[in-house]
Amino acid sequence: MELKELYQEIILDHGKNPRNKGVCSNYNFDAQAHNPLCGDKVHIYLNLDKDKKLVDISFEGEGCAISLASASILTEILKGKDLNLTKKISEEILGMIKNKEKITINSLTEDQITTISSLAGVQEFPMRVKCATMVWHTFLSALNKKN
Amino acid sequence: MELKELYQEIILDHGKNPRNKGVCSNYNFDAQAHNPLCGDKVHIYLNLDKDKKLVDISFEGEGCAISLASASILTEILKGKDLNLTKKISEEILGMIKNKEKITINSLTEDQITTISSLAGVQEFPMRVKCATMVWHTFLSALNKKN
Amino acid sequence: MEVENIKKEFPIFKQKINGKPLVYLDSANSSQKPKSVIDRISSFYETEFSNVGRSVHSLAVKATNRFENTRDRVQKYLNAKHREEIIFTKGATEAINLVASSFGKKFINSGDEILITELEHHSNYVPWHFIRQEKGAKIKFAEVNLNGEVEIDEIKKNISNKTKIIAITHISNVTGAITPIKKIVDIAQEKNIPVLIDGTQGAPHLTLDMQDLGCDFYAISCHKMYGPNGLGILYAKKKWLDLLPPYQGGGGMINEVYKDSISYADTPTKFEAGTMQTAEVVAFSESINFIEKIGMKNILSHENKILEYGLEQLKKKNSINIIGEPKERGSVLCFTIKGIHPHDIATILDDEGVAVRAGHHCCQILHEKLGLPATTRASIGIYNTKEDIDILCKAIDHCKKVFQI
Amino acid sequence: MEVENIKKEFPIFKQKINGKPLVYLDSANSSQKPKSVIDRISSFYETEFSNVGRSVHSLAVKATNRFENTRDRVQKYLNAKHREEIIFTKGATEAINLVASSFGKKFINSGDEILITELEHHSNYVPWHFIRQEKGAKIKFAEVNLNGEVEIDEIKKNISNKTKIIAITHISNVTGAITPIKKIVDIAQEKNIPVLIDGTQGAPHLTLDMQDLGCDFYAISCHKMYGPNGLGILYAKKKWLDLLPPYQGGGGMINEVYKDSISYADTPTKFEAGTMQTAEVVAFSESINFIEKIGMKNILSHENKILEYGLEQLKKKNSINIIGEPKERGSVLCFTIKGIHPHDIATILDDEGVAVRAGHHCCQILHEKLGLPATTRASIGIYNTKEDIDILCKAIDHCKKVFQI
Ligand SMILES: Cc1ncc(COP(=O)(O)O)c(C=O)c1O
Ligand SMILES: Cc1ncc(COP(=O)(O)O)c(C=O)c1O
Repeated sequence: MELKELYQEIILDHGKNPRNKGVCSNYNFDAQAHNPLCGDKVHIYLNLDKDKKLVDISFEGEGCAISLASASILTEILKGKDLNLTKKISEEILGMIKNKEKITINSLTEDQITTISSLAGVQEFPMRVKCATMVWHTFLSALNKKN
Repeated sequence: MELKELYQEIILDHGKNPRNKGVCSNYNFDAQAHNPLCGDKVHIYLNLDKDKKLVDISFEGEGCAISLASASILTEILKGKDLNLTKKISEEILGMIKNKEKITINSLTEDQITTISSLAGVQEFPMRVKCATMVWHTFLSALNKKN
Repeated sequence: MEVENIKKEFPIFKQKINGKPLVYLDSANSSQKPKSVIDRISSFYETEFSNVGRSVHSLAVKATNRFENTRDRVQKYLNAKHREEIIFTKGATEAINLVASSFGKKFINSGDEILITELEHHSNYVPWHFIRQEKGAKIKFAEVNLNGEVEIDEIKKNISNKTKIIAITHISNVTGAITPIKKIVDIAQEKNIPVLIDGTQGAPHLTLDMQDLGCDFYAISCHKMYGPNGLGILYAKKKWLDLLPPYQGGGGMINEVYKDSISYADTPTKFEAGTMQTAEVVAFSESINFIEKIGMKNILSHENKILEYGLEQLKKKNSINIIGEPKERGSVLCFTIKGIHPHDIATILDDEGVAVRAGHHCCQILHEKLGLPATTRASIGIYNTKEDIDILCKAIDHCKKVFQI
Repeated sequence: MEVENIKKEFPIFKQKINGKPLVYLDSANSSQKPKSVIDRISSFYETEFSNVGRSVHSLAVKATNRFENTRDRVQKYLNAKHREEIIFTKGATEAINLVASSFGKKFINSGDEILITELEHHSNYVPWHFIRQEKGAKIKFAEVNLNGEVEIDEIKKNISNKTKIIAITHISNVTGAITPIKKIVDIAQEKNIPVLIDGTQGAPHLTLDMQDLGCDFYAISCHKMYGPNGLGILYAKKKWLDLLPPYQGGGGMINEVYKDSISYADTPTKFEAGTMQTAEVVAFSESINFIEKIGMKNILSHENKILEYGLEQLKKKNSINIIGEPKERGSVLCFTIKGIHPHDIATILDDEGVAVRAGHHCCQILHEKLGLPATTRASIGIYNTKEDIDILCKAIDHCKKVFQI
């Protein structure tokens, strides 16, 4: 287990200065989740326009550095993308975190891939996996509510 | 543990041919007990006259050789005795079975002492102690009901 | 692993009982434990112990994984559809109490009927009695026939449109009768009645497949399956676990807790309040390993061989009355000897090193029906041999000698 | 036995955690087990195992004696008046559920009040919540003061003539506050209100004397007392046990069983349905031996020394906020570090071999009150040393380095 892998610079930065925190105006979908074991909470807000584009996204939440960073990274990566693409990205990232699968989507920039990969550090910390995954599941469930 | 001590001739005899079995006529006190672990049951009937003499005693019951023999011996030993003496005898016999105490009462015949002593065989068989003691407790509780 | 040498796996058989080798014929009461299971408890405490599911440190992570892995093992072993269908309890008794309480509170009302049988162990009657009292419900008893079995028609006859649940044993711990679960489940499903199986005697002696059996609830005691004491399993269909209210309240089973309201975790956590018997759960994986290494089929055919031989030998003795003559019998053999009380038999057998059980075996209703206050029971486990039966028979002869019969 | 060398008695300390010696500061969650306790479980299974209280053969007799001897040991240890006042349960959680259910069913009605406190662990709140829902009762929460204690006046204030029971923790597992039980019992007895003490944290760290404390119920988890998991104890005054209906139904707890009625055994058997966790009960005698060999007084003075040292060292760090400042504190030390979430702290400490717990410690009500979703808890056991505290402090410095604070 490598602590440095878990608390990479990117994670610490997103954890301390989370992007898109708050309730975005004009959100039309939202979902929340709670981990009773540790008390982590997240509430995610989406603005999906009629062309199924995610024009805005934000989150509110309480939690550890990993969970805040994961939420912040999610909003940063998905904002402005098409619905289908955001789903695919979310699923691939969950696959990466849980099953060490590779990211295959090629519409992401190298910077974005680096950012995403920083979340893979939890793989060796089983009790922390949920910290990283919860917000992605919450995002997907917000989309499901839509349908 | 000596099986021969447990199943002495006297015990086997009383177990097979229990004395004073049935409901004695004109009984004025009775009490019953039940051991839920093994299903043994005993019901004891007393006729105590106004001079506090136990003019008649009998029992009904189901159970192992030890419990039947103990009941049979009880009726045989106590019948015709004074209330106070029957109490003393019962308590001494319980002391003998449970705590290996000596019988000190001197109004018993040698034969009676031999008979009583045969009940001491359960001492080395802790799971069987209750078989031997239950009827004596039941007798004492019948007397208590009286008061 | 060879069945013939299996006694070697069980340290208890190094013991002498009253100077004689131990002949253990009390497995229906509790089975002995193989060394691998005993050692797993020690090694867990010595090198991996921590509380489960609560802390994030390394020991806790390891312990939690071991604990949850056992749930996966049990799921596979029972062929349950979901891992969430496996709840760890203190024993089969607690498992049945859980269902009677949670199901009873929600689904049983005044005048409703609970259908059980005359074969049931007190553990599959008393919890329903509580609900009878609380809710003003009724308990119907399907009767046993002369062979000591409950027939399908007897079940059918007792079902009414008020029947809310059927609770029945898989194998009787007295007559040994094996209940035709699948047929009962078929009948019940037609009428939308859930079925609880008391699998306490079934689980150690039958191949189990929950999806094939189709029952809604199945209760198991691990200590009769070569596993640790103080551990049981409740299998329940997920739809029920999602619907039922929690049974015990405490740490771990909650979602959010406020002063005026509480929401609960999802199953299985919802039903596992407080600190669990971690070491026992972890070690139960070794019991499954043990059973799978031999193979349930081999266990069954070995046990049946011993059982048949036992029946044959006991039937030869004309003073002996064997209780029940079911078409299908699972590994128990109850009998009486004319003129000797079962307790006296048990004591004299013990003097010969033979451990059996005497009494009503927590089946007073059945014993009442049989007109017997008590019986003597020899029950078979994987470690028993034909020689054990021979020693039993000789010891029975000794009983008769002591009692001069 | 010397306290200084006590780590040697605990095999777990041979483990390295992430290459570093294990510093176990999670005893309030579950304590580690001394070798004598672990070995007793094995030796029981290997040489003495049989089911308890049911068969009459030699193994069963021995096992039953060992089991019941532990009850005697516990009676003496707690200075209970009668051996029948000791009930073995799955844990403190089950013990409290038993009381809430059996007492609640019989004595709590619509509009009645149950008085608990904001300090309570979910195990001493959720079971009462069940009764609140079932009976339409009310739960009142005595509030904590700024030091994290519940004051006597706060208890007095909340008692009304509808109060049916007071349920309160002996030591808070978050603020460490020791509750003045005797005073509370005095007040309650004046009004004839029974008092249940959640002794889960009290039992491992205080000298216990039930007759002196005077409480009606006291719940214990053996796994926090250097004992096996899956075992707890309910002490209850005999008058209550005689009055209360049974909790679980099954084998062993009955007197007579008929199709239309059932009568129950006397206490303690009435409350011990089904096969018990025999090996754990037997091994718990060794836990008592262990504690008595050291002496509770010596345990206390050692633990207090470590606790004081820990407080002193942590207070020196100005980024650290210690939760609660009770006048009397028992062996737990909860803290937060500004800018680092407790879960991150726990993970980084673990990397240094230090096992602590992070979260709400099953006390959501209290954490809500404190305005903190989670805290980090270091808790002390007999095996901890000043060196452990030094390593904890260094590891905390490491946290700050990782988080660049
Ligand atoms: C104060 C308190 N009460 C109750 C409990 C519950 O104990 P258990 O989980 O052993 O049943 C705990 C431990 O988690 C506790 O600390
Ligand atoms: C048929 C049956 N049901 C239930 C039980 C109760 O199991 P336990 O005591 O392990 O909870 C037993 C065993 O005693 C049994 O034989």
